[in-house]
Amino acid sequence: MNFDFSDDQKLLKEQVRKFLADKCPTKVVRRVLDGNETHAEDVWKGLVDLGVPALGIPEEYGGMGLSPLEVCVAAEEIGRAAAPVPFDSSVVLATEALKLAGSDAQKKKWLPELASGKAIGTMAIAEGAQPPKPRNIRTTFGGGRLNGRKLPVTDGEAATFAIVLANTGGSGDRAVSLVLVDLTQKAVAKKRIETIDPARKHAELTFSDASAELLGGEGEGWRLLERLYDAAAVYFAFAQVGGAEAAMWMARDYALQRQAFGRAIGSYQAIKHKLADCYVKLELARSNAYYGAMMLTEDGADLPLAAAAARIAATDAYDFAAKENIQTHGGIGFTWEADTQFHYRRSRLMALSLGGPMAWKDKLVTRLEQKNAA
Amino acid sequence: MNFDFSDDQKLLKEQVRKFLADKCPTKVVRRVLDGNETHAEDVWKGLVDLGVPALGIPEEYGGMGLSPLEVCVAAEEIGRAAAPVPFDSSVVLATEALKLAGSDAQKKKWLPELASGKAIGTMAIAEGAQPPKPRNIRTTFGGGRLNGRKLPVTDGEAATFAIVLANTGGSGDRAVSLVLVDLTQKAVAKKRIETIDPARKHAELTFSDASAELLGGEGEGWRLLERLYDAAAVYFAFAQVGGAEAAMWMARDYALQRQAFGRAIGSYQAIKHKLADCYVKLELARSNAYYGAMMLTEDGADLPLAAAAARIAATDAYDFAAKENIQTHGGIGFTWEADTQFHYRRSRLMALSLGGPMAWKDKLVTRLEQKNAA
Amino acid sequence: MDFNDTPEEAAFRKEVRTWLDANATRKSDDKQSFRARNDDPELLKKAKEWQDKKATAGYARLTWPKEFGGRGASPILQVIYQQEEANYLVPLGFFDIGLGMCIPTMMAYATPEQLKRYVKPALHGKEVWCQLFSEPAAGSDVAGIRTKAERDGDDWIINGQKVWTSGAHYCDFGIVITRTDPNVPKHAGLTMFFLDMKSPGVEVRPIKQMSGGANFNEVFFTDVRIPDSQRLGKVGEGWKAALTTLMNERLAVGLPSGGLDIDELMELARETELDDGAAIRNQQVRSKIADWYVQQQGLKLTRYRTLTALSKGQTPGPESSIIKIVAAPKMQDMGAFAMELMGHAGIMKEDVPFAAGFQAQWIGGAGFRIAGGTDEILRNIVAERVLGLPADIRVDKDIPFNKLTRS
Amino acid sequence: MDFNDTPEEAAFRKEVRTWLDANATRKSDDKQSFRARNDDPELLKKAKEWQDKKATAGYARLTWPKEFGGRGASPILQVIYQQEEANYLVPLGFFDIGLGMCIPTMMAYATPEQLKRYVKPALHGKEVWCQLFSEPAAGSDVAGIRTKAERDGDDWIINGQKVWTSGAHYCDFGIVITRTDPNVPKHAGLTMFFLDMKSPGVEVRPIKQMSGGANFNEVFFTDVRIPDSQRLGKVGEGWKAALTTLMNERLAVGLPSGGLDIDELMELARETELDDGAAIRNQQVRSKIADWYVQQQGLKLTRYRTLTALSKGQTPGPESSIIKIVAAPKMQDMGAFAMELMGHAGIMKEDVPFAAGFQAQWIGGAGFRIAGGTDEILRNIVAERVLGLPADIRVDKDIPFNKLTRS
Repeated sequence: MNFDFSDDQKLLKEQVRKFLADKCPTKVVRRVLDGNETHAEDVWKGLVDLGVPALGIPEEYGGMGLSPLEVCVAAEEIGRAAAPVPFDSSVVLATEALKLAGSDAQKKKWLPELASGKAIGTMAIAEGAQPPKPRNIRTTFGGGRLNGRKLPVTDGEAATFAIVLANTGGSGDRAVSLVLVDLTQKAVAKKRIETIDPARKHAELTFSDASAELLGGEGEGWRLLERLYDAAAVYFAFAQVGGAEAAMWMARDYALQRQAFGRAIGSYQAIKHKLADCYVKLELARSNAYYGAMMLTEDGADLPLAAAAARIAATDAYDFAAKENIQTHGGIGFTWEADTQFHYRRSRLMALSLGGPMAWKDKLVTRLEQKNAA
Repeated sequence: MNFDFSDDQKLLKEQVRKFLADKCPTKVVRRVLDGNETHAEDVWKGLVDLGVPALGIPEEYGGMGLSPLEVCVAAEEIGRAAAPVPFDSSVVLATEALKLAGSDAQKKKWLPELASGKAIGTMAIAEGAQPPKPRNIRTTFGGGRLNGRKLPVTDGEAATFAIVLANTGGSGDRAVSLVLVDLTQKAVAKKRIETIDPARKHAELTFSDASAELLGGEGEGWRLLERLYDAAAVYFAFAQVGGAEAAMWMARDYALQRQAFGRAIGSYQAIKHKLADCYVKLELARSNAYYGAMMLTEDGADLPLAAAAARIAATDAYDFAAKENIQTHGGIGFTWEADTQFHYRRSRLMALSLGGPMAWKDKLVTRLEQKNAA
Repeated sequence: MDFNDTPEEAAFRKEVRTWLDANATRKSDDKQSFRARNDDPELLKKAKEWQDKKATAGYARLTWPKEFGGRGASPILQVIYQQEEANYLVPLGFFDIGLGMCIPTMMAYATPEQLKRYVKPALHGKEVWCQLFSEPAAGSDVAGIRTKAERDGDDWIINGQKVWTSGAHYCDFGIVITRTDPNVPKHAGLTMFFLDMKSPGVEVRPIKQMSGGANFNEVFFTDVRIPDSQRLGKVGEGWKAALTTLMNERLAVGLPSGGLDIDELMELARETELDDGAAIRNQQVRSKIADWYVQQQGLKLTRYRTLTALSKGQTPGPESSIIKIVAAPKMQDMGAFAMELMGHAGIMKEDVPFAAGFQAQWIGGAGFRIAGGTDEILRNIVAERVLGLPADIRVDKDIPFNKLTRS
Repeated sequence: MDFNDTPEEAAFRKEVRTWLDANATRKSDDKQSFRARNDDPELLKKAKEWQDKKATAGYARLTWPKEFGGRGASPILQVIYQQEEANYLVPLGFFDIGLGMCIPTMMAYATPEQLKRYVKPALHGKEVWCQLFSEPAAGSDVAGIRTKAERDGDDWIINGQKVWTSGAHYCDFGIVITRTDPNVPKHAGLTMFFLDMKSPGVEVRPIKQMSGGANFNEVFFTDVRIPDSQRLGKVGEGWKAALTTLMNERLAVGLPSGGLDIDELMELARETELDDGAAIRNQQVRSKIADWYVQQQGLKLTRYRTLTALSKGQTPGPESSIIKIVAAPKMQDMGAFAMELMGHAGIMKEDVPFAAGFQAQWIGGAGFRIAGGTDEILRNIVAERVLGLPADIRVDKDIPFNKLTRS
């Protein structure tokens, strides 16, 4: 039985953690939240220097060729720090999409740039109000030209390229394809949009006959997206676990220090049991996330099920920890000055950006039915 | 604003309450639970003497001609005592069914007997494993003859007649009709069945060419059942509110008296907040039940919605109070000797016997949609 | 059972409506309102005018004795007035604390001359009052305050900091609780005063909330001088005075209104397409709608039970203590759930129908679970006052305040 | 990451399998089991035979030192043995308390002669031990016990009552905690002994549970005489000894096995027709299945994390403390929900597929939330030991036991 990370992986985790504790304290999150930067460039540069974007990229494409486990430990630390950097967009989604569906040429072109930090990638799926489905994507791709409007796009401003879900004219689930588009061209307009988590900037991207190319087969978009989201769900789960743990300890530290009626509020069962519940949810999430990581690493048949379970548990743990962290802080926790808001905002952003728990629960049961039928 | 019971109704309530506190303490519930009686005949006789079964029956049929509000206050007290008497089956379901759908002849025959306690009625809807629907009822009625098997039937042994849901050959929702059958005839076989709440006896009824007659129009069974269940939901909600309140105070009294670590367990927030939550659910249930009673009394357009809300809130309150009553008692609360089990068993029986909360939540939203569309 | 007015109530309601029709504009829909924003002097001016008009007509505080401009009326008439007023486009919310908490405390402790001087201007909206109780280290535990008042001849010198003071920057007067003796246990060393908010040494700073709003303030006192004649109650009996104030606060706490609720959630669910059709057809969505509907109705009907008691001239039962315990988490959870229905777009503040509204519920709910008594404190109150369970062990009961451990 | 054995573990597992194949019958499915029922002497006899066989082969307590019949092995080998044994149809459960809690306490306090006398017969199932701690007035608060032991020459005389004693009626020996000095604070006046359960004055009565089962007993002591040589630890240091025992209990608490779970719930949902089709297609049902699956998997995988630490020779982290907090309410709630799916028929004990099983979960869950540490006590433990939050205020800390208020 070896259901744990290796010593090397733990060392890497410690490195990323120390770097972020040092260079990305909460005042950096606040700087981005309150300011105009697209992301914390200083922190991002440091992470690039540490090799974080390169971890999961094969050596032949300029990466470090490490396993998903190394990306997972980095994700947990990014989540813990609520770091305002394009990790989820670029290191997770764009990198994994290229690895999953990119042609050799596409990989050769973009993966080394991602590894070296020269490029930032993102994905552009949603088109405003309605949750995206194969039948409601209005962005179109044909004859090498992309047209349409995507929003919200995480790191849309900072990104140099995007992977876009576009209608390519097929029917049913095959109506859509993934399309790779360089965002530095003139035919792409970027506009910042306001969201609930200003520490992670989002944009609206408008494509007007933008030059683009298929990523993966035509009509394969939805199938690829599902596979991609399974991998992303695991990495996101680690980030959520990191965030949940940070929020839990923040609440605990405050509960130890804050006095009411002559004793620390952390000595009252209402607070103790609330934080015990945080811990319970956190451990359920961590264990499910570990299994997701293991399945991702060995490309196991259980990946879809494990990814859904990790996603559900981690979303629940982060939601709960983030909101009860504010509650434990009382009035001060609801001020703009308080650091509690970072995790409250981030937890909801992360809960929504790959589809919410309700959709994942449905997926989980579908996969359980398939497994039982097999 | 007069959203409360009248002084007369409160007086009646107090009467029933005092009678039950006196004649139906928990040892009577235990006697029926552990014994062979179909119900507590002594208690039932006393309730008949008090006029409880006659309350809602029109004077022309030998009843007291009072409003649903009087039946509601009685229901609350029956629920509080977890009384092992055929109230839900006879006073609520059978009586209401006759009032709703009975011909004048049927009413003349049975209502006076119900009012005087000479007859006990019940309803026989379920046929074992699958929740009943118009399309899966296998009991048939035709040519005045009833054939089939019904289980579980509350008070099936004690009842002198039953109102049975039977297939009469129509299509869709019109496949079924309500049928009134005298249970004293030979063509009816009764067999006691074991359930989770032995304080309320249940039976399997088998009809072999039993003589019977329609109650209400042919093919009207499902529609009538829905209306009947709305009224029953309100009365049940009062009984559930009574039970929930009893369980809450039982837990509270124990929490005041039981010491751990040198003080009453009721001084610990884990117990205090649990019981505060009981109270919150109880008050939500009570308020929704009141509105149900008001709609029932004025035959208001909001009855279906109010009934569903009352049912959902009361089921939740009773479930929670009954289970946390055991938990508050600790080990002693899980023994056969403890009185905690009566409400735990009864709460689940009442939650299931008109269809569970999931089904009622769906109904509630359907009715809300209809109301909004109107 | 019915929801009807008694004849007396109906007559009063008619009178109120006639007066309101003559003096204000009816709302075209019930979501419309003047928002009470701290930073809008124009709105305050309008509110003062409306308050004056109302007071002149005798509607400002119906339950107050006639000598103070009230009608000595039953609380139900006050409720009826408010129900009717809510249908008109008038600026509200600036005087609730002053008239609901501060002036009643004044009535209990101030001299007849002081009442003569202060009640009428407050009632007519000429002068606005605030309540200065909470401190950074004294939230749920109000008696833990540290703001000092030291005797100096006929005056007191105040030093310290208050927090969460609504409207401090536009208020004219305030009631303030201070510690006058740190050598006795904490409840024993408190004294209450009222003061002119324009006194030298009073500094008001707005607090920016997580929601972006700034409805509250910090108030700093540096050597603020208050004459002893502005003391309310005896020296060392400030806690008793504070309880008078807080008891009035509890009566005032109601439901937040105007936010999105079931109707909007259902509309959103009808318009949102999930994988297998409209979200409103999804049983998980329906189950949540049903739960919240039952809560919403439950609270509304619970309020009717309270009003019934008032209407009958009885003291309401404890049932209204459940309101915030239910309403605040519902607000937070429904907001979060509605955002989930929108998918990734649920994070966008603009361009998505209902998004901003439900985001406001999700953020505001987090604050509402804390303001005016946290979820935890309210459960304590229900357990102790309604169910008669023992209070928490008080380790600070007999210890001099200056010997207690500090946060 | 992998779930594989190390080479040493694999070799051991193979050895165990070979031995089990030669000595026991493999189960045909994993729901099959001997139920440990108190009232079946035949089963106890078989269990004793199996225990003897196992002990003779050296598998009974692998972690014990060789001198006591163990192998001085790493805990992971003990786990592997149990994992493998669970696949065979052998009677288990009678010796867990004796070997898991009582004998380890003996090892810490008994004389070498006593160990020589008692350990081997216990290991081989010749003598069964029980633990006599809980009392009617001392549940969560074990140190609140009142059973008296009074010195009488070289003996002690025991009077009082214990409760929740598993297997008392078939046990040969027991360890018992008593109060020897009521004049000192409660933790200070306790002393531990072991005793022969056949001693005059010991009376055992079964407790009927809400579930109908009777796995526990009350034990009454009337002038039971115990020689001082059977004292475990010093007079007045019984709490220290009890902590040794309870620490071992905590390691032993695991998941209840053999009950219905997700698989059966899904089968039920497939076979149940709701108004709009099979229940498994209902999103509300799916959402519950998903939540419980995530919990079930989470607990299983958390256990793997603990085993990994054991396998690496490390001390496991605190993660296993979550198991019962999650498993017990899940058992109760899933049982209730499954019954709901069946409609009115969910109350029937027979004739309805899965009904009896889920009813047992619904009832058993209520007990499981209490037994071996209530939900509330376990949350306290997590909060204090894992998160480092302060313990509850102990008002009884310095007060002599006989001056405390009584339940």
